[in-house]
Amino acid sequence: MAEASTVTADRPKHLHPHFVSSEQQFDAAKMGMWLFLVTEILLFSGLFVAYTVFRIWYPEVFSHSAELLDWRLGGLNTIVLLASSLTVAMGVHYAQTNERKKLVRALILTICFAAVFMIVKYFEYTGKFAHGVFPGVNFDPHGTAGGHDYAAYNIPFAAQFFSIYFVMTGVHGLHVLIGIGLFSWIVIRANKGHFSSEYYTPVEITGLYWHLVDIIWIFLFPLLYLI
Amino acid sequence: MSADASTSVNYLNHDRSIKSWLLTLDHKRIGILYLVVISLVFLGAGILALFIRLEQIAPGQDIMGPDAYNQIFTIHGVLMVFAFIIPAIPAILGNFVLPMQLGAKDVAFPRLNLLSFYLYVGGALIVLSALLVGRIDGGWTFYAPYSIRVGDSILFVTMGVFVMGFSSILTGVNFIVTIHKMRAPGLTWNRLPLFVWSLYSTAIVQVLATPVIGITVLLLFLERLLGIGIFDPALGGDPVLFQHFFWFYSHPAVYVMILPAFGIISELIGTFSRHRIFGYRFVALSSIAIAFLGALVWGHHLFVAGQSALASTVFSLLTFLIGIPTGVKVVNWVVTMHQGSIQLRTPMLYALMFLILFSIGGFTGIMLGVLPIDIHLHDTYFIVAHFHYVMVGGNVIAALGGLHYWWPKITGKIFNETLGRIAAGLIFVGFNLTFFPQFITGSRGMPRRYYDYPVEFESLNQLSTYGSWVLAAGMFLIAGYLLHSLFKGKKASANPWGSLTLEWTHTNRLPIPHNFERTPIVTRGAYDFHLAKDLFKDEPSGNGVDSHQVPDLEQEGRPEA
Amino acid sequence: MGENGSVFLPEASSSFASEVDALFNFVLAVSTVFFIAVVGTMIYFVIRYRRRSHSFVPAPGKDSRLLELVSIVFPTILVLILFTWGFQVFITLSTAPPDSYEIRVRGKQWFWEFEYPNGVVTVNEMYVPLNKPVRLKMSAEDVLHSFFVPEFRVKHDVIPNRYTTVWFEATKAGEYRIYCTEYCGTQHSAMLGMVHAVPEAEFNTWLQNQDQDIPLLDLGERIFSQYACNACHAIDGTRKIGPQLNGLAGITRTLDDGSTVVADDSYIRESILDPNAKVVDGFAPGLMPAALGASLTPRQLDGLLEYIKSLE
Amino acid sequence: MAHAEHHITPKKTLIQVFVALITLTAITVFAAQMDLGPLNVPIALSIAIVKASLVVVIFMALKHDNRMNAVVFLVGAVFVVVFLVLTLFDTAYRGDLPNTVEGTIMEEQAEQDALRARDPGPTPVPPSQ
Repeated sequence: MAEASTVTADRPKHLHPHFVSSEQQFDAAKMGMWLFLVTEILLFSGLFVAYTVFRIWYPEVFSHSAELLDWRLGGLNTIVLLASSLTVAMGVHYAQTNERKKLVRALILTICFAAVFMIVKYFEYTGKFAHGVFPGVNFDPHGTAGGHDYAAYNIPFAAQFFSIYFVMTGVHGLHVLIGIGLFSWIVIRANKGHFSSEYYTPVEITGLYWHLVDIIWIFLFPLLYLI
Repeated sequence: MSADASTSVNYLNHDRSIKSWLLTLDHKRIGILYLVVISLVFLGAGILALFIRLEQIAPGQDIMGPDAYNQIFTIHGVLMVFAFIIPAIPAILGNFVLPMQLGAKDVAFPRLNLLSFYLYVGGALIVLSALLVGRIDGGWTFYAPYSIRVGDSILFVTMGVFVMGFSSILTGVNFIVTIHKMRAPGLTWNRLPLFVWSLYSTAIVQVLATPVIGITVLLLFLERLLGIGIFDPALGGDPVLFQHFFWFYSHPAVYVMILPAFGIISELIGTFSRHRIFGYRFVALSSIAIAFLGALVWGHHLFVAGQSALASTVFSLLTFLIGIPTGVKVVNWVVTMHQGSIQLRTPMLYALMFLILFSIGGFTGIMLGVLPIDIHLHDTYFIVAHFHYVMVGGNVIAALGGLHYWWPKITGKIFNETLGRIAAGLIFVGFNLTFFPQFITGSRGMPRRYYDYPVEFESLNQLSTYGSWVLAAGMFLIAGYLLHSLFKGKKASANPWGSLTLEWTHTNRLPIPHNFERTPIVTRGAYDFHLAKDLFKDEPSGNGVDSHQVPDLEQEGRPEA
Repeated sequence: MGENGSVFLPEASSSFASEVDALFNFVLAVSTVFFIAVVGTMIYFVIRYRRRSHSFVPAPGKDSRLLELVSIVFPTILVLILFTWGFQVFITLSTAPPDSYEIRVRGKQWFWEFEYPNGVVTVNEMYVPLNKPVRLKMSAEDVLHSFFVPEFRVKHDVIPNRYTTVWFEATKAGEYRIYCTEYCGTQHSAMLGMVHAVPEAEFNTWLQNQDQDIPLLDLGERIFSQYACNACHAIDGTRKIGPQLNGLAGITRTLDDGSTVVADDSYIRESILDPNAKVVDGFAPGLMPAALGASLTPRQLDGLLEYIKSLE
Repeated sequence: MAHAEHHITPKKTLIQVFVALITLTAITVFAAQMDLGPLNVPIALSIAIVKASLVVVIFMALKHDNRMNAVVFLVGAVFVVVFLVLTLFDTAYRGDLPNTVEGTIMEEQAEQDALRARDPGPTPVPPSQ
């Protein structure tokens, strides 16, 4: 596209043609991200509404079935995710202060925490599948493990609880995987020195996305595991 | 302004290669790409509507069996709602006009804008591919237990709707950030054209409501594939909960449809009565109010669906409250014309038709908000007539008005005025002949989505079918003379209607790729005609060749008198 | 409006139909008045302020706060009146009087099934007594349907796995069509039923001889399950409170006083009408209510007999 | 250049917030162990809201950010609450007027079977004509 408009000579490299200043571009990117985060919140709101509606209809079934979920694993996952939120915030801090080495280290740490979260999730899921606790119609808990007689949990509407549990944690897990993908791309670019205190928008935006994934888990953990 | 328009570089002729069109980042070209695809969708779904009316000409089997009829009205519904009316005004006219009205070079995220277009086209293709997979019936609302029992083709329809919803969200995000961050210097919120205000409130609804149809489609998928038992009554789920999820998106979606139409009507009435919009601040803020109140009223679709009486009462009250800002908008438009200088060009004809048809749609909406009346009228042809008066009489008529209004800026050509007026007449008569009889068959008890109907409704249905032919004739006439004007139309001036918004006053006949030589400095509101008297003093009469070019004093930034 | 409806409305033949019509016509009238006012002013302005010269630029109209306020407050008041009136009628529409005659309705893919308290089941034809509140307890078997009788101004969705109810009191005799107004598949438009509003006497006789046309055996089976005979008498050989009834025809039974009797028609008929006349050995007398036999019509008794004899 | 005046959250605050989040998690887990009856849900939710707002305000630096982003976030939260509350108006109050009946037929059948299994009861009186 022919650059028709007369522009000051020292136009920074990262500044897109249609923006006036990189300040305007930075603000635009952040507002765009916040709007996208709102759509994520509303996506999960559908699941929270389904959970609340069924919990109000069958409170004792839901709190009883929740005993099957191992809150220790859930707690560990919460701490892992909070830690990853910290390392992301530190990462943004280092990007702003031009400490490229520490930025890369912080981002790699975040990816590791996210991976740990997914591994814990994997064990939780396989533990349940082994005992027949599947989402949907093929839900027939059997066998005993960890002091729970699974067959006792085969009460009406328990299938709904576990379906909602699997859908919520599944969609959340998918978002964690997307987060891992994004961060690895950001780490590669950070390694190449693309980011500095002048231009660190991608780090900030991916950070915002990751904090939201953490917030969703902050609400998921008590609702599913504790109460 | 630069040299004579024919030789200068403009957004159409600066690069004619196919690649430059398909991978364009220019919001104007993306608007035209949308125009082409959406017109095809409108043509296809419109023809389906003609088949529906043809089948309803007499009771019993006329041209197709019940299965074919059920599929045709479903596809007509899905295409018209998700693929035509939601994207139509924001994607075509919004994309083309918004950055120019803000004095910006482009939308905030051009690449995202192109992605939205291809997501939209992809989504529409997925919906159409559902036809190859199998039969889809169940209406565009695909309610729970039926959409779980029916064949797998419903998965493709809902996946297509999900992808188009994504395109709608991204357009919404794009527009909000553009309006916030990319306004020209001097263009404060109170000087914004009302079309920008309406696109802003539309974008808010698109961003806040569309994700919920995403989660509804996902849960429907899982319901069908795994049987998670949330919506399926056979597994203990609740079909009314599906209706809550569906209508929490779909009612705000009808405000996505009507809000841009309000914006266009404000532009048309402002320009063609050359008068300041009466209560500008109220008309602007009522768009925002409708965007937020729109999310509180979805329950009026569930009055007879098995909802608790408390919920029905609360939703009925809230539905009334949202009628108020809409009603006041209509009053403000009419009062704007008071002591104006009204010129009945084709776009203005569509604005007047909008006021008539949308008022009927609005009043019947208030009628349906009353609980006992809705119990009698729900799911009858009265509802079909109501939403066609609001959607076709509202959105499509305003879209046609907008298309005619901005046609000279898009193509640089002016259409034949007399043909324009004839077509407007045909559309008005055809529309009323088609849908007013449906009010009567509906309130007399004829249910909607009926392949066959009892004999006593025959004469009214016949009348409605004849009306649909007149309406179709009007639409084809419009397509005819607009395409004709592309090739043989007279050259229009840069500001044929004498409007004050930036896309008319500060661009050439055909805007340059980045819209403005220098970013314009705005010194007055969008409708302060009394401050721009010099714009109108010398031009000759004649339709569309007179130019209302703003003298160059604007460029040096010297504020207006 | 008149009882036989208007251009817009079908006949009003249920108790609250006229209230709904009054509400409908009120809103219609008010809307038409406002509509004519708005469109009339618009057309007047278009003619009166037609653009005469191209260079004329009208002075900007001043924003009158008053008109703005009036156009907000006045519709709000009107709408609140409408809401409260509508709400009251909605309450009467939703609460069936306690003494209403209950009919069980089942919506299936593409026909209606009506079950009366005395077990009579009809398809697509529903007889209701005049001037007596009737309550329909409805549920669907497969997908969503919706029960709609325009003349009664009554409609409610019929949902699988959930009861929903409507009530009406027919005030005018006649036949009124029942529609299904929620899309339920290919034959959705063919799922039509008919309500016959008949005087109470005629209704009762219809209900009585409703048993005439169905075969004796089915009638017997229906009575057997309706009176829940198998709660005490097993039909699969197991022992319950009363003697088993399968394989009864023609065998000899020993009674508690030692005598034996052949289980022929008269023995079965007598045991139903006067259970304590012959008590089978090993079972306690006085448990089976005598009123049971008395409430059966002769044809129902024959039917029951046929059914019991048919059990092996 | 333009970024100079951007707010950089000091590392110390980030660590403090992290510690606060961990302690709050511990509190909510501890509170869940003791059965507080009806108080369980509100406590768990309020702790979660406090944790979430800590993350939003400090980790996501909404405090020093442009006002508009905070408005966007709050409007999103309000929409979620509206969606939840108005849906619960329906689902939690079904059967308030007799045109809808609370509970499902499946549950009613289950209750009747349970009743009948426990005690078959005397011979049923014939239903009235």
